[in-house]
Amino acid sequence: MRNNHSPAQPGEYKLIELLAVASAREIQDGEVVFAGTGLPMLAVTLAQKTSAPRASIIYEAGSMDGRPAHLPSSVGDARCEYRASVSSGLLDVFGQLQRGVVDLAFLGGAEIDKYGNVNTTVIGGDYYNPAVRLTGSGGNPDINSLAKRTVFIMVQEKRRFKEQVDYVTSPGWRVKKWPGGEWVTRQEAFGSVFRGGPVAVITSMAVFRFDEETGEMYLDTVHPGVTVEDVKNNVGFDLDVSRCRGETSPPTYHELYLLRNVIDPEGLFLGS
Amino acid sequence: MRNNHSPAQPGEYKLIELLAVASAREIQDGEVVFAGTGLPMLAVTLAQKTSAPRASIIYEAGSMDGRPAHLPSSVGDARCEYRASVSSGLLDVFGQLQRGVVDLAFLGGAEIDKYGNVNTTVIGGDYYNPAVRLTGSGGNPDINSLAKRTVFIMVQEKRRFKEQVDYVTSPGWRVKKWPGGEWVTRQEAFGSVFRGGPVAVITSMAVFRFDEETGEMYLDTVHPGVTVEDVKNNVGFDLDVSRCRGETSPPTYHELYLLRNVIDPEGLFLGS
Amino acid sequence: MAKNKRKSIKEAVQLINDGDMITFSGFTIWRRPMAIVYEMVRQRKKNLHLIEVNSGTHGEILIGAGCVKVLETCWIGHELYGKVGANAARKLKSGELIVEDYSHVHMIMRFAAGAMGVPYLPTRASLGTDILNPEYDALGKHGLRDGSNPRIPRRKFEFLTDPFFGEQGDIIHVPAARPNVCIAHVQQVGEEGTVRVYGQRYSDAEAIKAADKVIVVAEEIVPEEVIRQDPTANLIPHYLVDAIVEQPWGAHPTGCFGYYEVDGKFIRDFYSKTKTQEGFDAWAEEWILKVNSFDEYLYKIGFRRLDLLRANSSYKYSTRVKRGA
Amino acid sequence: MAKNKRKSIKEAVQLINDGDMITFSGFTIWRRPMAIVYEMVRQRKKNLHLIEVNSGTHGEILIGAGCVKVLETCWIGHELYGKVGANAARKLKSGELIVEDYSHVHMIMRFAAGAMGVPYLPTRASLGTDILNPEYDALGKHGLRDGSNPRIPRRKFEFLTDPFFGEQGDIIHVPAARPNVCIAHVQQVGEEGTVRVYGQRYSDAEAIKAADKVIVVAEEIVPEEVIRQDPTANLIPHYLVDAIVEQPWGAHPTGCFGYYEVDGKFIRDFYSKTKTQEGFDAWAEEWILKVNSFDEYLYKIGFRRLDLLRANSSYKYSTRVKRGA
Repeated sequence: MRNNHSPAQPGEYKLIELLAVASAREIQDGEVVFAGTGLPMLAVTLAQKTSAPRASIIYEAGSMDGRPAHLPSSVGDARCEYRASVSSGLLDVFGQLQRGVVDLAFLGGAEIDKYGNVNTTVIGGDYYNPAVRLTGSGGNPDINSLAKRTVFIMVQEKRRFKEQVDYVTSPGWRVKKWPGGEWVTRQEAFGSVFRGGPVAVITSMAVFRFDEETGEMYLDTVHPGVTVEDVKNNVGFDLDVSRCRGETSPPTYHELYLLRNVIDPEGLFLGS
Repeated sequence: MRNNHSPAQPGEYKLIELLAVASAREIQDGEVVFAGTGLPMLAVTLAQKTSAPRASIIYEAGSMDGRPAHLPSSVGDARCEYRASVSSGLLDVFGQLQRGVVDLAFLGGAEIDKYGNVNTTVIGGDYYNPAVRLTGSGGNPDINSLAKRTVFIMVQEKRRFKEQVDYVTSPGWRVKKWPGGEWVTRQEAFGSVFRGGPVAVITSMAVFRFDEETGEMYLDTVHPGVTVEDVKNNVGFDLDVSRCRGETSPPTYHELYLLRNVIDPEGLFLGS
Repeated sequence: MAKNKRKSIKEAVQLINDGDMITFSGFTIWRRPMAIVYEMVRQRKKNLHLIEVNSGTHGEILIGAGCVKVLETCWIGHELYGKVGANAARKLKSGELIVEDYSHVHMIMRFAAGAMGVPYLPTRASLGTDILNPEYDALGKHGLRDGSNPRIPRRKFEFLTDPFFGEQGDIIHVPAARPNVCIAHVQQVGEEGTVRVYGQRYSDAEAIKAADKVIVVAEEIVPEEVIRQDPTANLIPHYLVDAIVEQPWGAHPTGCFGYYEVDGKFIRDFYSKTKTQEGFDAWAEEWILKVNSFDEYLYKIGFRRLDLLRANSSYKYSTRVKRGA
Repeated sequence: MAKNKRKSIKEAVQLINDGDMITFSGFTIWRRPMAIVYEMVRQRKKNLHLIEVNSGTHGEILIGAGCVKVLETCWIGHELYGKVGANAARKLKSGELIVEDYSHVHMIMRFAAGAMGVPYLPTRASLGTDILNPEYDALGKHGLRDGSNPRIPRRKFEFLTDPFFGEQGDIIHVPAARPNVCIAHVQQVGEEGTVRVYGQRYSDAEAIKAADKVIVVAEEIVPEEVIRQDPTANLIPHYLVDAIVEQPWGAHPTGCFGYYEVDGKFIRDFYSKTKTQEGFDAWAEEWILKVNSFDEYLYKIGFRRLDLLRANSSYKYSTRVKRGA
């Protein structure tokens, strides 16, 4: 029998709603989550209203566990602070992050490689004269370095899923150890302060995870209506699809109701 | 003609009132002063009400430029914060100190040597088994290290004015460079961050200053009623008295009025 | 009692010298000192070295106008209203701008070091990234780490290990940020200079304390005795502030907690029009050079728009402006 | 929503283990968690390692009662009401207590390092002093820097130079403070654990964040939704707090901004009576061991005295208690 908690059917939800729900499911109750603007906000708020009521959210600009009455448009927004536990500043929240308080982080990226190295700095050409200059790192590498788990949310395109990214902005499971530049495992690079790393990449087509031994990305689930072949055609490296568990669970009607009517009724991120 | 601004006569003021006035005269208008409990509070408040209305005071526990309605009994006291510019905490005020914001500091000590090294830690015996264990450093060495000028306020006794103090808690003009322990000038020890050091020692008998070349203490003025010989008898090292300028200026009637009736009417430090 | 620190916007901007290292209050598109930034363009400041935890619309304007030689930051963009810093990207590619990349934690630690008066601070953030790649040391590449400018550190990073707890893995030392000037936009300043910030304080305290000279623009100058009634709510003591300016709406189009919303439409318009230099020049002509003062600018924005942006006094943000796509 | 963190004083003290490294809120004789300290004596905690920016009456009580093996601090005394820490001095001389001297800046930087998750911080404070004398490394002298206790650093200090700005002179690295437990007395805590401190915040934020376990005693537990109406006034987010206890007057005889004054007479009496171990034991018998609870203690202090100490609601301190000599 169909009820509020039944899965919605393809066509009844938007891609972004699926991504929000898939992201929300990464959050365990009671966790401290570090999130940026956009989809992560939808995901955390959704989780707080469903499976993880005791999850707390830290925003980069300085607010801790806000309970926004209206969806913030960025982490610097006054809306982040509404009914927060504490509102202070960058040094406080990044100090807590470095201290090891953060369980899970949601981040984005323009490019990713099979070890989960992410680029948000320069694409093409030379570092000093790139084809495309992006925003730079922001807090992406810091949060990814210091949280226990990281989930990346990205657009799936072949040019974005590369054998090697043009610039490692944010560290994956195999990274370069500077100043020498030799490739080492993330565990080696971080030593005693290794806490974990990327656990999932949620894209417009699929959910990927990382092999615990090799640190290589593999296909976990494909979104409803997407085939494994579609995904392979949109990945620029040799992808392990042998462990694909099937389809990404779609949103339930209740989740869609919350997203559309309670969390983002203005259509700030969901659109109109 | 005698008026409010005439000097009071011996017998008309207490020693502590003389010390408060002598200390207040070290403060220039507009300076940022770091002060501890007791006499320094009297001095700064007096200066603010007379010659240095734009002087600001930082207290170690975290208040900046408070304008107490009642004299604080310690730097942690709520009275320090009354009408302060900012009230925060230790990291803020000591960060400002290290950044170079503080012009002048008032400090105390149990022992001092001729280079202005001060001891507030252990006296007699061994460091690990001392005859007398004192409070430890507090902020004394930090403030003295990082302010541009320091004034020590002390009791004058032969056993306190020593050739060498038992433990250098707070650095004078010749100090040990650790971990080696070789004696060097203060300028050498502090290098690029050298900002100054002890400029005066105000005691129960006299005011002392330091030679700019040798860093050695010399007698500047004796308090009214005290002779140079008295001072020499209460100093445990060979004291240069050749530059003595005469008597320490006594309080004026106006200053005494302020101290007794406006600044410390409860007799917290002045006594009853 | 205190000396008079009040300045006009014009006078305040005259305190900034060509070649200065500059930082700002705020975060991305929030609480940026825009009134000052516009006047800096009008006064044609040159060869500035911007150093910020992150940059935003204000940085894009200064860069587009050719005021900036170096940008040290972790990020430049306009959040929802413009994905990248297109002016910075263009000037980087043309060789007019040097961009030095650090991470967010690196930058906040750099400012904390500057604020605390130490030459560096240690961190563990962003190990394994190309931010640490010695080939990507832009100031070094341009020969600016020779010690001739005392504010530019001789190295971008240093790597150490922990001798205290036997922890494995590198520790990164990041050099202090030591700007000449911090320009801050805040909600309130007392007549003597005591600063109060409402809402998230971003990296304002560190930016202000790290700088040698501090210019504070406030929505309101308030009586010092009133702002001192709750000193725990104040951020910066008066003696650290050199100049104060009263300029309501002075952070527009960026947002100001408790006072007004980000003007996303305005920023999006800036972003879409200034991807080329010609586009920037036309925009600057219209919104900065042909406008003689910030008051004139506000008149051009118009009361209706400003009033829509005005914050609800309980929520601290506007509930009336249309956001969304 | 949050799990219930409320505990009784007895239960809260059971969270502290013998041998733990402990730190506290407050400053000298202000806002110390005395209700917990008394109960720690009653529960006969042993071999504690106190680490604090400065200590005070609370430290003297724990040390006098034989609960403490190591004291790392910059100061111990009772301000106006007792010039030195006589119990610490006595136990140091008898060899029962190890005292490790750092300066005030060293200690606050040690806590800041602990709070920020780095193994050390750099400072320039207290160069040239015997605090840096390697002979005066008490933990080293007692063989405690062998790495077997992961919370005790292997070195007391390290000396470095600045590679960034070419500054001359040593930089001192001080090791992080990494206590097992922070016990804080504050004015208000929300039901979920959000901490609000009124007045000077001393080193509370750093002490709490550096510790693995946090016990907060508050004058009042207040509704979480009320304390969240002004999050900029809050100091510590709820998720960092493990246990909350409501205990009015819980900092007596130390002072609590906005609530009550230091009880100087009580502290002076403690100081004068506890210079010998016999004196301490008699005092502890009277004020701790024969008193079963903090409520009984308050009854013994008496309403008249407490009411005199009560703060004036505008001044935030008592205007009725007689201070002075």
